[in-house]
Amino acid sequence: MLAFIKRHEGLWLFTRSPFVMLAAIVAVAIILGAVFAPWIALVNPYDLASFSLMDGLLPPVWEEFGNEKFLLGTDDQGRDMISSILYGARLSLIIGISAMTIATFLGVGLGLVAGYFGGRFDAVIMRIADIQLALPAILTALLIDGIARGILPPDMQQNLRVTVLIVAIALSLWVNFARTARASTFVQMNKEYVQAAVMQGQHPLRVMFVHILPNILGPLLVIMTVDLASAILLEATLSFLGIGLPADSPSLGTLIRIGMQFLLSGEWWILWIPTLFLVALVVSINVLGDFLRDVFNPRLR
Amino acid sequence: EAFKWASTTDPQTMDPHAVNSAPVLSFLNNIYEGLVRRGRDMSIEPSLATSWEPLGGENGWRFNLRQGVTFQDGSAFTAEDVMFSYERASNEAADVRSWFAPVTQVRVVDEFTIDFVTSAPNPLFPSSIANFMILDKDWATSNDAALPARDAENFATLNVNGTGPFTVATRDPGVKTVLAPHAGWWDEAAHNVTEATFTPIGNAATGLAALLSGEIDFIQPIPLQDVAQVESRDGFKVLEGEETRVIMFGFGHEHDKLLYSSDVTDVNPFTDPRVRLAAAHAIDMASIDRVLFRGKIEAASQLVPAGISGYSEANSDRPEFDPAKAKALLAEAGYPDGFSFGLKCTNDRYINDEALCRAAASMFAAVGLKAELSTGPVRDYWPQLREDDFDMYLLGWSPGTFDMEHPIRFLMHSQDDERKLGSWNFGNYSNARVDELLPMIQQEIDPEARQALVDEVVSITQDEVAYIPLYTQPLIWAAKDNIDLTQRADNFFMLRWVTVN
Amino acid sequence: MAYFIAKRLVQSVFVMLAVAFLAFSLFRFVGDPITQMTGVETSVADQERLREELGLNDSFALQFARFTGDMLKGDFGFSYRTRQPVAEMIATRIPATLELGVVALLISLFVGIPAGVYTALRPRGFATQAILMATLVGVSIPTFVIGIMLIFFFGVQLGWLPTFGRGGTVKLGGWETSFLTVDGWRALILPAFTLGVYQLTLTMRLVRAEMMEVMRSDYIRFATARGVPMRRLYFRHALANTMVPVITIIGLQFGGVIAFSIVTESVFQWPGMGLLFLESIRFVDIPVMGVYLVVIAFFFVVVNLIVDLLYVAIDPRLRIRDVS
Amino acid sequence: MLRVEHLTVKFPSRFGDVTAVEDMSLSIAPGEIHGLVGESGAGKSTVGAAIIGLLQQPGYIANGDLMLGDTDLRALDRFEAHALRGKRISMIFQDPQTSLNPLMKIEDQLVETILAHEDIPSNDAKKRAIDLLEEMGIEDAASRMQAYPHQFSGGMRQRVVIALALCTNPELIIADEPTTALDVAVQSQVLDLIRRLADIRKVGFILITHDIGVIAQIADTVTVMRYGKLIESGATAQVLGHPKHAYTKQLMDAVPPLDRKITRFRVPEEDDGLAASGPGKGDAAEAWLLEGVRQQAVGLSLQNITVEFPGTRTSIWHKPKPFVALDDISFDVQPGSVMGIVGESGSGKSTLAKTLTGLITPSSGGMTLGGSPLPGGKTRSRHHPSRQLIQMVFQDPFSSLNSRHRIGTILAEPLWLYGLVNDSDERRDLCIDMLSLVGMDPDAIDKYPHQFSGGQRQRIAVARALLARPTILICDEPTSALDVSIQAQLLNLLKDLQAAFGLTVLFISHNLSVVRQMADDIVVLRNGRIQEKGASEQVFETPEADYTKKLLSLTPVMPHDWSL
Ligand SMILES: Nc1ncnc2c1ncn2[C@@H]1O[C@H](COP(=O)(O)OP(=O)(O)OP(=O)(O)O)[C@@H](O)[C@H]1O
Ligand SMILES: Nc1ncnc2c1ncn2[C@@H]1O[C@H](COP(=O)(O)OP(=O)(O)OP(=O)(O)O)[C@@H](O)[C@H]1O
Ligand SMILES: [Mg+2]
Ligand SMILES: [Mg+2]
Ligand code: NI
Repeated sequence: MLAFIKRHEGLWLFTRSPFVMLAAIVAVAIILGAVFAPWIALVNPYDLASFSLMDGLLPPVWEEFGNEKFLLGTDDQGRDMISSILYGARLSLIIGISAMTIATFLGVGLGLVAGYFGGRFDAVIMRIADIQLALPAILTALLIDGIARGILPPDMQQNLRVTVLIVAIALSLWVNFARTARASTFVQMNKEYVQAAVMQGQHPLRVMFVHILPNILGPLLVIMTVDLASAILLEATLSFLGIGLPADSPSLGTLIRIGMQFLLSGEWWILWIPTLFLVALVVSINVLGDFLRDVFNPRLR
Repeated sequence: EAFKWASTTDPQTMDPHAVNSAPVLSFLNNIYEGLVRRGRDMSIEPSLATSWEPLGGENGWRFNLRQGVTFQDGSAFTAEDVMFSYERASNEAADVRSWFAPVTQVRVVDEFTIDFVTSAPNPLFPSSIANFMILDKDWATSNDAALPARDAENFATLNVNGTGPFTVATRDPGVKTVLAPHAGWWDEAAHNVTEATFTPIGNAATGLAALLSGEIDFIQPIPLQDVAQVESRDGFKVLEGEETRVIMFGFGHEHDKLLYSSDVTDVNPFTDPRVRLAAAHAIDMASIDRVLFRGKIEAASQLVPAGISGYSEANSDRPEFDPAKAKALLAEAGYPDGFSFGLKCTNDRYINDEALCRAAASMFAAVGLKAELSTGPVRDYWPQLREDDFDMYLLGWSPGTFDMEHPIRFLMHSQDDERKLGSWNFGNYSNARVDELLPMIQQEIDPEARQALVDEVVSITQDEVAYIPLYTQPLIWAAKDNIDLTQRADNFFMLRWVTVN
Repeated sequence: MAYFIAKRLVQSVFVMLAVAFLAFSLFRFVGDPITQMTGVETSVADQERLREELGLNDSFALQFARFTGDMLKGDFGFSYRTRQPVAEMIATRIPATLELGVVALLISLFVGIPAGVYTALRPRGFATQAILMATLVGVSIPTFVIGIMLIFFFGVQLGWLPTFGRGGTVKLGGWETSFLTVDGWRALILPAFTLGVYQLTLTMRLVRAEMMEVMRSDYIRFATARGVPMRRLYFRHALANTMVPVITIIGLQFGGVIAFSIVTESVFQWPGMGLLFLESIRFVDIPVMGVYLVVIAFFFVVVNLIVDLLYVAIDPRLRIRDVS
Repeated sequence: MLRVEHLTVKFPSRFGDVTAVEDMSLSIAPGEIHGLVGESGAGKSTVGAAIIGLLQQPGYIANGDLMLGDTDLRALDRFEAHALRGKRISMIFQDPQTSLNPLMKIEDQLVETILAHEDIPSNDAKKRAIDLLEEMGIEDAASRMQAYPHQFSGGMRQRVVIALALCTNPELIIADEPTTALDVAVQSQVLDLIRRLADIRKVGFILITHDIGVIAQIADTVTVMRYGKLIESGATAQVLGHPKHAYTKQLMDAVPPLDRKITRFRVPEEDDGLAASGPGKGDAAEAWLLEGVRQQAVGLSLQNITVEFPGTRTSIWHKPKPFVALDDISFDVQPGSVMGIVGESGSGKSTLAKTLTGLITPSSGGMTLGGSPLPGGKTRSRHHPSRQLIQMVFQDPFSSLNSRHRIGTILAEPLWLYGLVNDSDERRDLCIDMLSLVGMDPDAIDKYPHQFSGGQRQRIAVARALLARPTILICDEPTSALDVSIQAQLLNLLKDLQAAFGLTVLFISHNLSVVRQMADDIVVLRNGRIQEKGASEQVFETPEADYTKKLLSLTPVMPHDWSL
């Protein structure tokens, strides 16, 4: 075991950094909680019959009037905070991961093509990236939301909110991937193994995806983690600006937005517990991202 | 004394006839005046008209105008200005023209007398034009503002010249507006404000912080849940009152089937009054009051709150919270397991509107009425309601005339586009007797007879559960302790009643 | 070099046009302006007439042509909501946003760069770990939460700083600045810090990474080997060489700072473009939204041109090559 | 002057401390040039870094004494050590391209260094800098000093680097591979300069290099290192001319001589676990390669090939002048022969190779392969038979194998790509056998490239090329990244394979000695033009072109009588 760990530098470093391990544990715990939310959670915030307004505004169990049924208290709807957070984290992660995945595919695909073929392909793709950059993330999201609102019938809007958010966030993230993939591809293009493959007459797609892609995964993986974190935050921000998710299908961001109303009212748990969760999740992901960066760029150690 | 206050939205224009919205009318009431105005208790009192009486021989009213009134630029106020303002406000470019729908003719009798002729007897006319503000003819015409601006701004969008107690010193739209007292105001000033600064603050938490840090003296409104916080601090007070706005659920009465149901798709159960009554019995107003509104609301039994003229004392009971009865009623109507339907709500229009709907949906669910809740900003909401895109919806209604006739006209009479009746009766609740009673109420001069007619309408609509009235929306303002002000039920904030101690 | 700049200019024009097109075509789908412009009781016929008057029934191409043409003439149309000229509305808001953005940027640079240098030079120090941790938490808390927390702490609890608005401003020509009053500066601190936090951590981490990379380069090793004083080594040699990538990223991010000021402005009721934009979204005020987008893109393009010029200033290799 | 005794340097790692240098001793007198040779990883640079106190983190000196004159270098604190650097010990790095701060003028860099150690007016410092640059042979130094590093050529830059190292009159300069990145012509200038400085200024030099020729040419004394340990030390002529230690002998054997062609290098069999291809191993692969008519040797000829690259655009109006990388190149390669291509860096050697393999499109001219025309660049389809017939071995063993693929995957690629073997088990067997043929263990098949040394990887690269069953093999500097001993093994392998399979080989190198060992014919390139072509021995013995003569004379050689 120890020998195995020693042989893999990443693993070795991992076992040597308690902080990174803690982050990994937190991230994994939250992710597991989110995945298994339907089985763990006391109430289902989507199921209106499963909670009651009469349980509203109960504080966490250690406070006066706390109720041991609701360990972290309830919100103004009578929903158990733990359940809301688990479901909220679930939605946040779904949005974050989907957006990041779409952005990865889009960005890496375009970046590879731009880097591999260069010339006109490169010019066109990079101009598109420029335009995207000129519209910062938050604007892109507001825009996409606006279009969706404009062209979809209202009832579909409700059902497609999550999709719209995912698309909006993905669109604002892909440039990062494209630029990195392109730059790394340029570097790889000068490597002799790529020239060997091209010279042998291998198909460009094979060269791009079988040969180049695995070699540029390192930096991409780092961006993936960082962007996952920012996607989750962006979703929260959009919720704050009122174009996120509706309150009956809450993400962590929506929970915080709702909680903001209780900033001063004494029901601190409605705001701070989801905020704490969000921060813990995002910090963990960022710590893991930093760690990956270190592993992939030993020069920075 | 300098006075600073904040509210959530900036009046989008200074033109009193361009936009018919509460923030604009409320703000401009400090600058412009109408022929009549409302007192602290909402009663109608003389303003630019000293008195008025019904016209003899024809339908309509004669207004005797106040003499010696000057506009803020010093020019004198005469009947010509009223005539001009009428023409301007009833022009098709004006957003407020509906106020003058009953008016057929306006005549200047002499310099200080003017007649408004209406198509039918209209006892409520004087009180319906309390927000009809008068501007100076010469000022408007010489500044190319003879008509309200529609697509481009004009002089009156940013500048004012009213007869009211305050005038605009500087205006930075969306940022800051500074008002100064009008030295030549005809009435005696009950305020001691020398400069009033208005700032719109959209974010509730920021607004509250601004008050608590002492940067503003008064804010309107504050969120319900922060009342305790403000009250607990030294030097601040909360003003609580009831707005005249009643919040209610409406039904798609005329739909033959549900639009958003996953189980009942061939009929519309809400056409059955028993189902509507079941829904009413499912609502636990006490919990809503306690948790969502912290005990600050009054349950409503009809579409106007008590105290509004025409309020039906005889029908002041609302269906009590009784889930068992609700279930029984549903079973009786043929839905022992309930059914699912779509519930539409706003999320930025009424206090806690979204939370209310979620709570209601949860309560409905408890008796088997599975609401598919969809909430959205108000900008998308009205079009959806107009297109009949709902099974059940949330609506708040404030009687513009402070009389029961108003909701009957807009919400209970069957839709009649030509006569502009029932125009907000989205579900098209229709009862022949109610339709018959409305003109009678409108023309009945004798209060008691009129009340009997109104009682009948209320009783019919309660029996048929045309709407589920929920509660009267609370009004919550907060101010520093040293500020005296008057909270009027229409949520209008009048600077002329402010004193800074 | 002239060619380099010329090429960038052409690209910029292209980007601007594309954004204008996007702004225009996308916002055409956002809600119906007519329902917003008219009151609840306007008849359908009236609405239809207004639609015709505003040219909303014309073909898409025609409307876009009119839009760009007008824009080139400096005519940005009228707000649907306030009926003021959009150009004027935005112009009066630009100083607020720009000053906020610039101060945020300066904070991020003046704190971020030294912090980045420090943490790069002492990678194992306790202070470094603490700074890294703090910045990590800094980027992980949503901006709006930070803003509100600052307001309540410094504004309400301590009462040191204003909670909203710009405080006192002075008009300099057409530019309303808060740089010239104490009040203005006090009002700037919290929002600028809120907006700058994210940027600050980015700058710091970037400087740190670049600095660590540069510190290993041959010329730094060579400079160390010949005993160039440490201070000079760090700041003259190493830091200067980290600036090229740092400037690029900061340039790219500045557009983001301006855009993210939407959040900060809404929290602090800062009377800038972002607040206007949010209001416009609420009221479907299409002309304002469209112009805002174009203005943001314009900032982006200008900042990037400046960045390109800075490169040339910093890096002699980009100046005209005189081959020896 | 400098005394190093029992120096041990360790690098902590996750496998425990790695001893990079162990019990190393050496001493240098003023004016002495002390050569430090040994293969890559021997610890040469680490010794230099330990002396100047710039060991890479987390390395540390575990033991030993370092005395510079009377100063105990190990006793100094951080600040004293830094003050001493430049003042008394300086260092020169390998790559002049990266040793200078690109953002500062030469003048500033010189002046700041002088001022860092001496309290003199900056005008004096500037004057001194000018003098120094002129001493280094830079004309018009006063105005050239205003330039930035990128405005200097490589050789001039290395002079500036040396000037920088010298400007504070240090006693000792550690030169870590100062000429490795330079052309022979520039290299000889720099070496002359170093010799001169040692003689005139009495500066002591530690000259770290892997090039025995360089040491032979200028070092007074030499130390041979291996695995961090001192192998042999003494006067250059003595150590290199009459090596006592077996390793030194091996090293000397592996150095290709410039003045004659030897048939094979003498390489000990068991060296580095790289079993040379013995009898019985790789038979199947050999048979497979020899099978079929395809193995007819095929010639190659180029007619008037010109390659142009678009120049960098600097003006809005003028089209940039294209850069001509190859200018009107014509030559024939006889079937089954080895064609050597030599030329300094940038002469177009790699461009030529890439043109032949279709990676670059020539702007004019034609090529034929075995008599039939060979389309160039983009016009050559992916399925053109030449894709298989022409294979290439690249220069850099670290980048020519995809580090994310297993060796088996890399080797099998040509087999299925060209449809040579369709069964995957068969492919695997063949790959294993081919590995044996190039002298590798069969279990290499499931490993990743990073698990092999440079020499082993180059063997894998050769195996990959052979598995396409090529008739033409292009080797672009296949050994320039390798140590001499490993180079010798690889060259032996290539010679054997060429002889066995009758391959036509294009052998590219900047190293004349290596080319002489390999080539039958030779082409000398310079700035994209052919300077000379002809039979190899003839060119080496009686060069005609001035350029060839110059190259031959400048290449450092060992005195004739040293080579065993
Ligand atoms: N920073 C480091 N961390 C860990 N090990 C190192 C480090 N630097 C050098 N080493 C180890 O020290 C040994 C000697 O390295 P060194 O660089 O001195 O060799 P060298 O003789 O200069 O080789 P080359 O000719 O390739 O430059 C090597 O085995 C290497 O693995
Ligand atoms: N893709 C390219 N674009 C522009 N110029 C190029 C390109 N590839 C090579 N060159 C130029 O062509 C010339 C010849 O390069 P080439 O790589 O063939 O030289 P070489 O003889 O292989 O040198 P080395 O020994 O350094 O490998 C060089 O000046 C190089 O700068
Ligand atoms: Mg070395
Ligand atoms: Mg080459
Ligand atoms: Ni060499």
